[in-house]
Amino acid sequence: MASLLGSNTTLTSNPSYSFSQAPHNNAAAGSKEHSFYPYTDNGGSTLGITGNDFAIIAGDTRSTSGYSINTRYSPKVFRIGGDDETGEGAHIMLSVVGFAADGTALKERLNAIVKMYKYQHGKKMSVKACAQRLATILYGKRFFPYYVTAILGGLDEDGKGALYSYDPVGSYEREQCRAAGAAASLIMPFLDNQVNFKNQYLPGTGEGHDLQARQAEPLPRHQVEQLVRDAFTSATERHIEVGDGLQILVLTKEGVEEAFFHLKRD
Amino acid sequence: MRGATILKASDDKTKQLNAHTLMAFSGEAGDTIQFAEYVQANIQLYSMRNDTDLGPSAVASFVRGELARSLRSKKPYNVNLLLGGMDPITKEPHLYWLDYLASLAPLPYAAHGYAQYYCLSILDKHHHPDIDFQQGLKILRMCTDELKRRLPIDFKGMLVKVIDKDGIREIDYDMSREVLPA
Amino acid sequence: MSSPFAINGGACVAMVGKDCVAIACDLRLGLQSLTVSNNFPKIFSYGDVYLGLTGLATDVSTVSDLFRYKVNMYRLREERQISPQTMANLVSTSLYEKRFGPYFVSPVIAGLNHKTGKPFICGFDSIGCIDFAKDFIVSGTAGDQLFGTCEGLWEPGLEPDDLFETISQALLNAMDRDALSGWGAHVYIIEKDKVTKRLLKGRQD
Amino acid sequence: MPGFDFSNHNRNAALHAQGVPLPKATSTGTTIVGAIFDGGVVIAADTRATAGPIVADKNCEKLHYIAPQIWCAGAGTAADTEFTTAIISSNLELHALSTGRKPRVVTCMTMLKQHLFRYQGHIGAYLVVAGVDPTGVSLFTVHAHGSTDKLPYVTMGSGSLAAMAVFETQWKQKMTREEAIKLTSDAIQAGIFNDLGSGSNVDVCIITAEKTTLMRNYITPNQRELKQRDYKFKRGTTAVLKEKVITREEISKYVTVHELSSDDDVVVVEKMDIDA
Amino acid sequence: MDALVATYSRSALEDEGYSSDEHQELIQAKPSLSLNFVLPPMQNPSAFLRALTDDHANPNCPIKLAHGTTTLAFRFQGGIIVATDSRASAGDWIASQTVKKVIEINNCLLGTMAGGAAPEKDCQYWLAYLGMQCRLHELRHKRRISVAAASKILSNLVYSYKGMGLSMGTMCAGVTPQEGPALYYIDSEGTRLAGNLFCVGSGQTFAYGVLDAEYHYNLTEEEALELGSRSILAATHRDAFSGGFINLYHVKEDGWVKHGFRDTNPIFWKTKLEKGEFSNVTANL
Amino acid sequence: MLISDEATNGIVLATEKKSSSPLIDPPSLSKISLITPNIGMVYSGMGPDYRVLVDKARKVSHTGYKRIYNEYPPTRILVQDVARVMQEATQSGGVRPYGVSLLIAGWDDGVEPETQELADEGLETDAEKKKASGKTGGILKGGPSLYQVDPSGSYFPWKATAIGKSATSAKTFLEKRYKEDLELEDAVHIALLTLKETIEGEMNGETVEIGINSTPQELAPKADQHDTGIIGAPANDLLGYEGVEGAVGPRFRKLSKEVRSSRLISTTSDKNQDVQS
Repeated sequence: MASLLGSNTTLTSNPSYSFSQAPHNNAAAGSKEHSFYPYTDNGGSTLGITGNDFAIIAGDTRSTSGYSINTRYSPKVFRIGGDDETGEGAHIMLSVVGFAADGTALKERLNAIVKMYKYQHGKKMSVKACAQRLATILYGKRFFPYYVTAILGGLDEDGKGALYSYDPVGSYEREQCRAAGAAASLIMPFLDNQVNFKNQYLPGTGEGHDLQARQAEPLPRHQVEQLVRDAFTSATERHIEVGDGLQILVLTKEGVEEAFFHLKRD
Repeated sequence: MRGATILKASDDKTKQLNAHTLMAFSGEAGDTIQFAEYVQANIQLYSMRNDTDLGPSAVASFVRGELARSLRSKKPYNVNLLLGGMDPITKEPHLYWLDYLASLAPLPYAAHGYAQYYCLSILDKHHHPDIDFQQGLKILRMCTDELKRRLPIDFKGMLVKVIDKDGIREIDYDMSREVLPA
Repeated sequence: MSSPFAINGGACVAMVGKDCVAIACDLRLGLQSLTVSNNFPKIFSYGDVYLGLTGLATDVSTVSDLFRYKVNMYRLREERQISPQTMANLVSTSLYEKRFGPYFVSPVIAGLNHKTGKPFICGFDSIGCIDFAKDFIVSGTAGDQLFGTCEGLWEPGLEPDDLFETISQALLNAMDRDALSGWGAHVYIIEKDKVTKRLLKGRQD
Repeated sequence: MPGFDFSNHNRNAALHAQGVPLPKATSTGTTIVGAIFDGGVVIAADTRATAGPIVADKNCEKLHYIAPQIWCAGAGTAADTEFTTAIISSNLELHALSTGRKPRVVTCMTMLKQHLFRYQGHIGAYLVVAGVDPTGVSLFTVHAHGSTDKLPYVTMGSGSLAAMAVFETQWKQKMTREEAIKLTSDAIQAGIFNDLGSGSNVDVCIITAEKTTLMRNYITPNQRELKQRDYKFKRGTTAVLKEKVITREEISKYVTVHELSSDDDVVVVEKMDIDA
Repeated sequence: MDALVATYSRSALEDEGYSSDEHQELIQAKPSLSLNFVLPPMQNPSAFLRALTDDHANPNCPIKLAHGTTTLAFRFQGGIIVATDSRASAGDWIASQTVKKVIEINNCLLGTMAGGAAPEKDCQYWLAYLGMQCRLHELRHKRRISVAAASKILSNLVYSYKGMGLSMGTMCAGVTPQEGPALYYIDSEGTRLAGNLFCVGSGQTFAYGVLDAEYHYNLTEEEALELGSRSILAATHRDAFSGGFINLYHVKEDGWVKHGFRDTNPIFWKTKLEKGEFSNVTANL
Repeated sequence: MLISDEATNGIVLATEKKSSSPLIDPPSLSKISLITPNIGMVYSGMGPDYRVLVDKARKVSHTGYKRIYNEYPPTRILVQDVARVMQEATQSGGVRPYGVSLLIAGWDDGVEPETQELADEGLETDAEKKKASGKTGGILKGGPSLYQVDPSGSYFPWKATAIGKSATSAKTFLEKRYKEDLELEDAVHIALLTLKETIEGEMNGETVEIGINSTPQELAPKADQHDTGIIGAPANDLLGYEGVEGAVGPRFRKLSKEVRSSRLISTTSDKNQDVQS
């Protein structure tokens, strides 16, 4: 819905139900006008789920452009705030999906900021502060956005898993689970159902309207890892841009553990 | 409307199709009246030939079919319709909503154009299946008040027709009361 | 202006179970963001073959009427019910006839073969290319979401009651992630000797 | 096909002019190949059908029957390949019955190109035609605009480059049947793994003077692994508001009768005057 | 010659790394919400942005930003009711059902977010910025800022970005001793209106329908909360791009009170079954 | 003169090929034609009219059915279509009616579950079992069916019939011989006997034509039966390809000259036994 706010297009564009009322589409011409088009969609998908004392962020490792595979191993999930190049000692995880170059730039920038924070303050940046900071970075490019969807994971002050999801201009929200990227629309409803038990009722608690909804509860780590793997194998089946490898980062108070699984390569 | 001039303030945008069926129309000038008269003629022809009236659901099906057919012609009719009627056999009231693409939906209450956006929520709240005529009028008043309040249009009048088991009749409807936004 | 497939919204899914099939649809009829009707089922029965149609609502009605005519003519001429396989070919050729002016619908068929009792489902694009599947078929504005839920939840050999839960959960959760479909759902479980039709409680936003 | 019905075309053109995008048909970003060997010809295809970035069909059939010893591999708009080959197959069958002879591959190829040329590329069928007839072994490609090629080994579709890379490095003259099957299925696998539009399994069809052998799902390198979890729900998990059971007898009824309530006021039946 | 050497013997990496601004950003502990935005290197940045992100004008735009909302706020004798839905949709895709569209600027002032493309972040960011300005005002002047002044600051700010592609429609609600309950509507076009009752977003008309019919200034607190909630429910039912949870606030002179973030689904069925409303939703098979 | 009779597992079409001159090349004469893989047709009357009808029948089986349903028409549907063509010629301006009577023999797959029949009938004796497994014809149950179509466009289903010059006597002969539970082999036999009763001149492989149509098990085609002409078991080796799920060969085929000759010999030798029994 285009702007509803007082502009002269309000009345024609909002309750528009007739073809003749539709705003004429000059966007195609508009994009031709600017031969400058600095973005590529590199496909792939990421997801994050939190539990009582852990956060998981996972991503496939395929990088595509058009119908081609650029590489079968290009990680989309990163450790933020690690002590060295390997990311050892990191206490925050970031996944970026969309335009890989923007993603890498964003990750580098956030990593530098989190490290500088530690050097200056002598303590690790909290995930809450980091989340806010990432939003500001993204919004700083409000008029020339980073073409990425980011998910940030960590452990909050109480040691509980914390997950923040972002849109390209930095709007963010703390959530239980989130899928992003090409196959987000495939994975997200599955997670709604299996993590938050959406649309599930408790059998035997009544008939029709009397049934009681099944309440969501934090899942154990083992089960979440299984869900992540099944979510990705499902997405690989149906989305051409997802596949090759699955990289899973699990953050607990002990640190980040990484696991890698093969996905179908077709 | 021609440009920004009101040509007539009391134009009847409904057509009686048979004893118990009424059709209201909006859309492109010309198309509306041409299509409505075409439908009216055919429904009346049916009544004359068969000495019985088509029920509302049959009428709705026919109108939808004709509109869908015209949609595939060179110059389709651009008409939105509401079709109300009493079934002559079961004596149940029926209301059908039809847009210019010939999407047909039976509904308990309906509107077209901007009115949908303002009135449907009022109807959702205040309509019940078993309301009587006076309660119905009261809800209608809420709707027209809201349109007067929120639409940047000065209503010159409102035509209200009632379909019941006795047939179709027009009732007086006062639109002179001023309504202002809160 | 959005695609004609997304003007009115809607979703449909069919699944294979053990000696049974299921087909389900949402109930919304919208005009872009506006919900006009909450009672616009998109599944039509032709004897014991079930056809789900999503897409432009006017074409959903037109095409369902067209096949009602064609199938009734078939039944009168051949004095037998049309089998799901034959129906699939009829739908395919009828859609392809309009190759250069297609109906904006994506049909889904579900039924049991009369002779063998074997489950049969298939889907089509708007110009009649058949997608024969052994597991599930999805269509509509929530198609992507349905692919995700079905691929995740479906498993082979589900009994009718289990199939009902699986198809319902797949549809409800997919619809809840699509703005243009939802507002309740119909589910048909088709078995050898009976068909069970259920109305699901779904979100009304 | 007696002809296309253009009755919706005006409407859709009008919608399109007002900014409505045209519908996307299921298209086969595809890899199809063919190669002649000593004594016959092999064609092969992958089995993925896509709609945009989504896999619409994981195991579709892209090898189409034309005549017992003429087969076609199709890429492009899936419905077009399906129906174009079906119509030519039908015409060729009538032709064969009428002449009492086996149909020839060139006849088939000519009918295809004339059909496609007539529609000026609007029928998006890209085909590999292969067969054996009394004149010998033939292999052709037919493009959507009606152009054709006659070559000893061919590839088409979005994965054609990947497949051709295999042919150009490994093809040789006078291959045996087994060598040809291996080569074509390797070429398809190159497409499956390197082209996102192609995937799943390898279908192969071998045509010799004696007979045709279709090997559906000859290689299945992309079987899904078992899921980690079982997703069966407890019965009663879904909230049902109403339920109705329809029996088989009711289904087969042509007419359903709705009883009106017996209230006398409701139904007004006019009394018929009967002459005494 | 030296000049030539100087020209061509520059370190290859001289332009690499962080600019001074960026360096500043890195070492600053917590950067202030700045007004420095990166612009694409071109003549007409806003058209570029529109082609990229406005899915209404260009359904195939690569970056789909969230939009679609119903928010409302109205004044009554007991203060101000602020209510919103919680859905964020990008195209037909429902990106989230749990967005908090009421922004707590400080403990007395609330803002809401709605608008075209990416209203969430535009509102989140600018209302956060406003919060900062309000706090500065308090520190400078030793008293709370009036709602009128706060809304004017916001209005002036977004007006300076007019035409750049910002997209927001927000309401500022607060109760101050000098103003009483004060409600302002501000949008990115530069409009700023004071009023009794506003609904903003794609579902605004539906909310207006229910609200107008029963609104009057002398509502009791209970009635007012119910009316606010019911108006959002009406909009979520009819508008595809509104839904999720009803976020309800009551602003009083001593600050705002939160009245829940409640799922519409049970509320809808309760309303239907107990009051017989929504008769269009039937159980017919 | 041609004969046809229905067996529990097939149908036989048999006809006499008369050549007006010994100079004619016999194989070029053909009265029995394949319309679809499961339907065969034979005529009595004017040859040129028949060939037009064969073309039209083949064409309408594709345009009116196969191109819509992707399967061949059931026998009755094809018969109706052919009958319509013939009827239209009786009342169209500028054309004359077709001067042929046709026998159309076909085999339908049927749509009803196979198990049901078995359950319905008590299977006590072998004979009854055979009868139960044998299809009785028609669209629903499937099996063989035989129709006669007249120039007027009217058509009749038969268990066994004959048309042409000596049709009356042939039918009388068939009435005596026909039994409900005939096997295809017996049917071929009876058809030839009937033909023999009425034929003038020598009867050999060159002068008779036979078509069969039958169920799979009973009369699996042998390699030497290629190019024969009866409706029988699906000749999967005539399909020309393998590996397609559900594909079966044509059921209708013409018996080759050699096979026809061998049958004739057996007919002559069996004749006495048959008469005795």
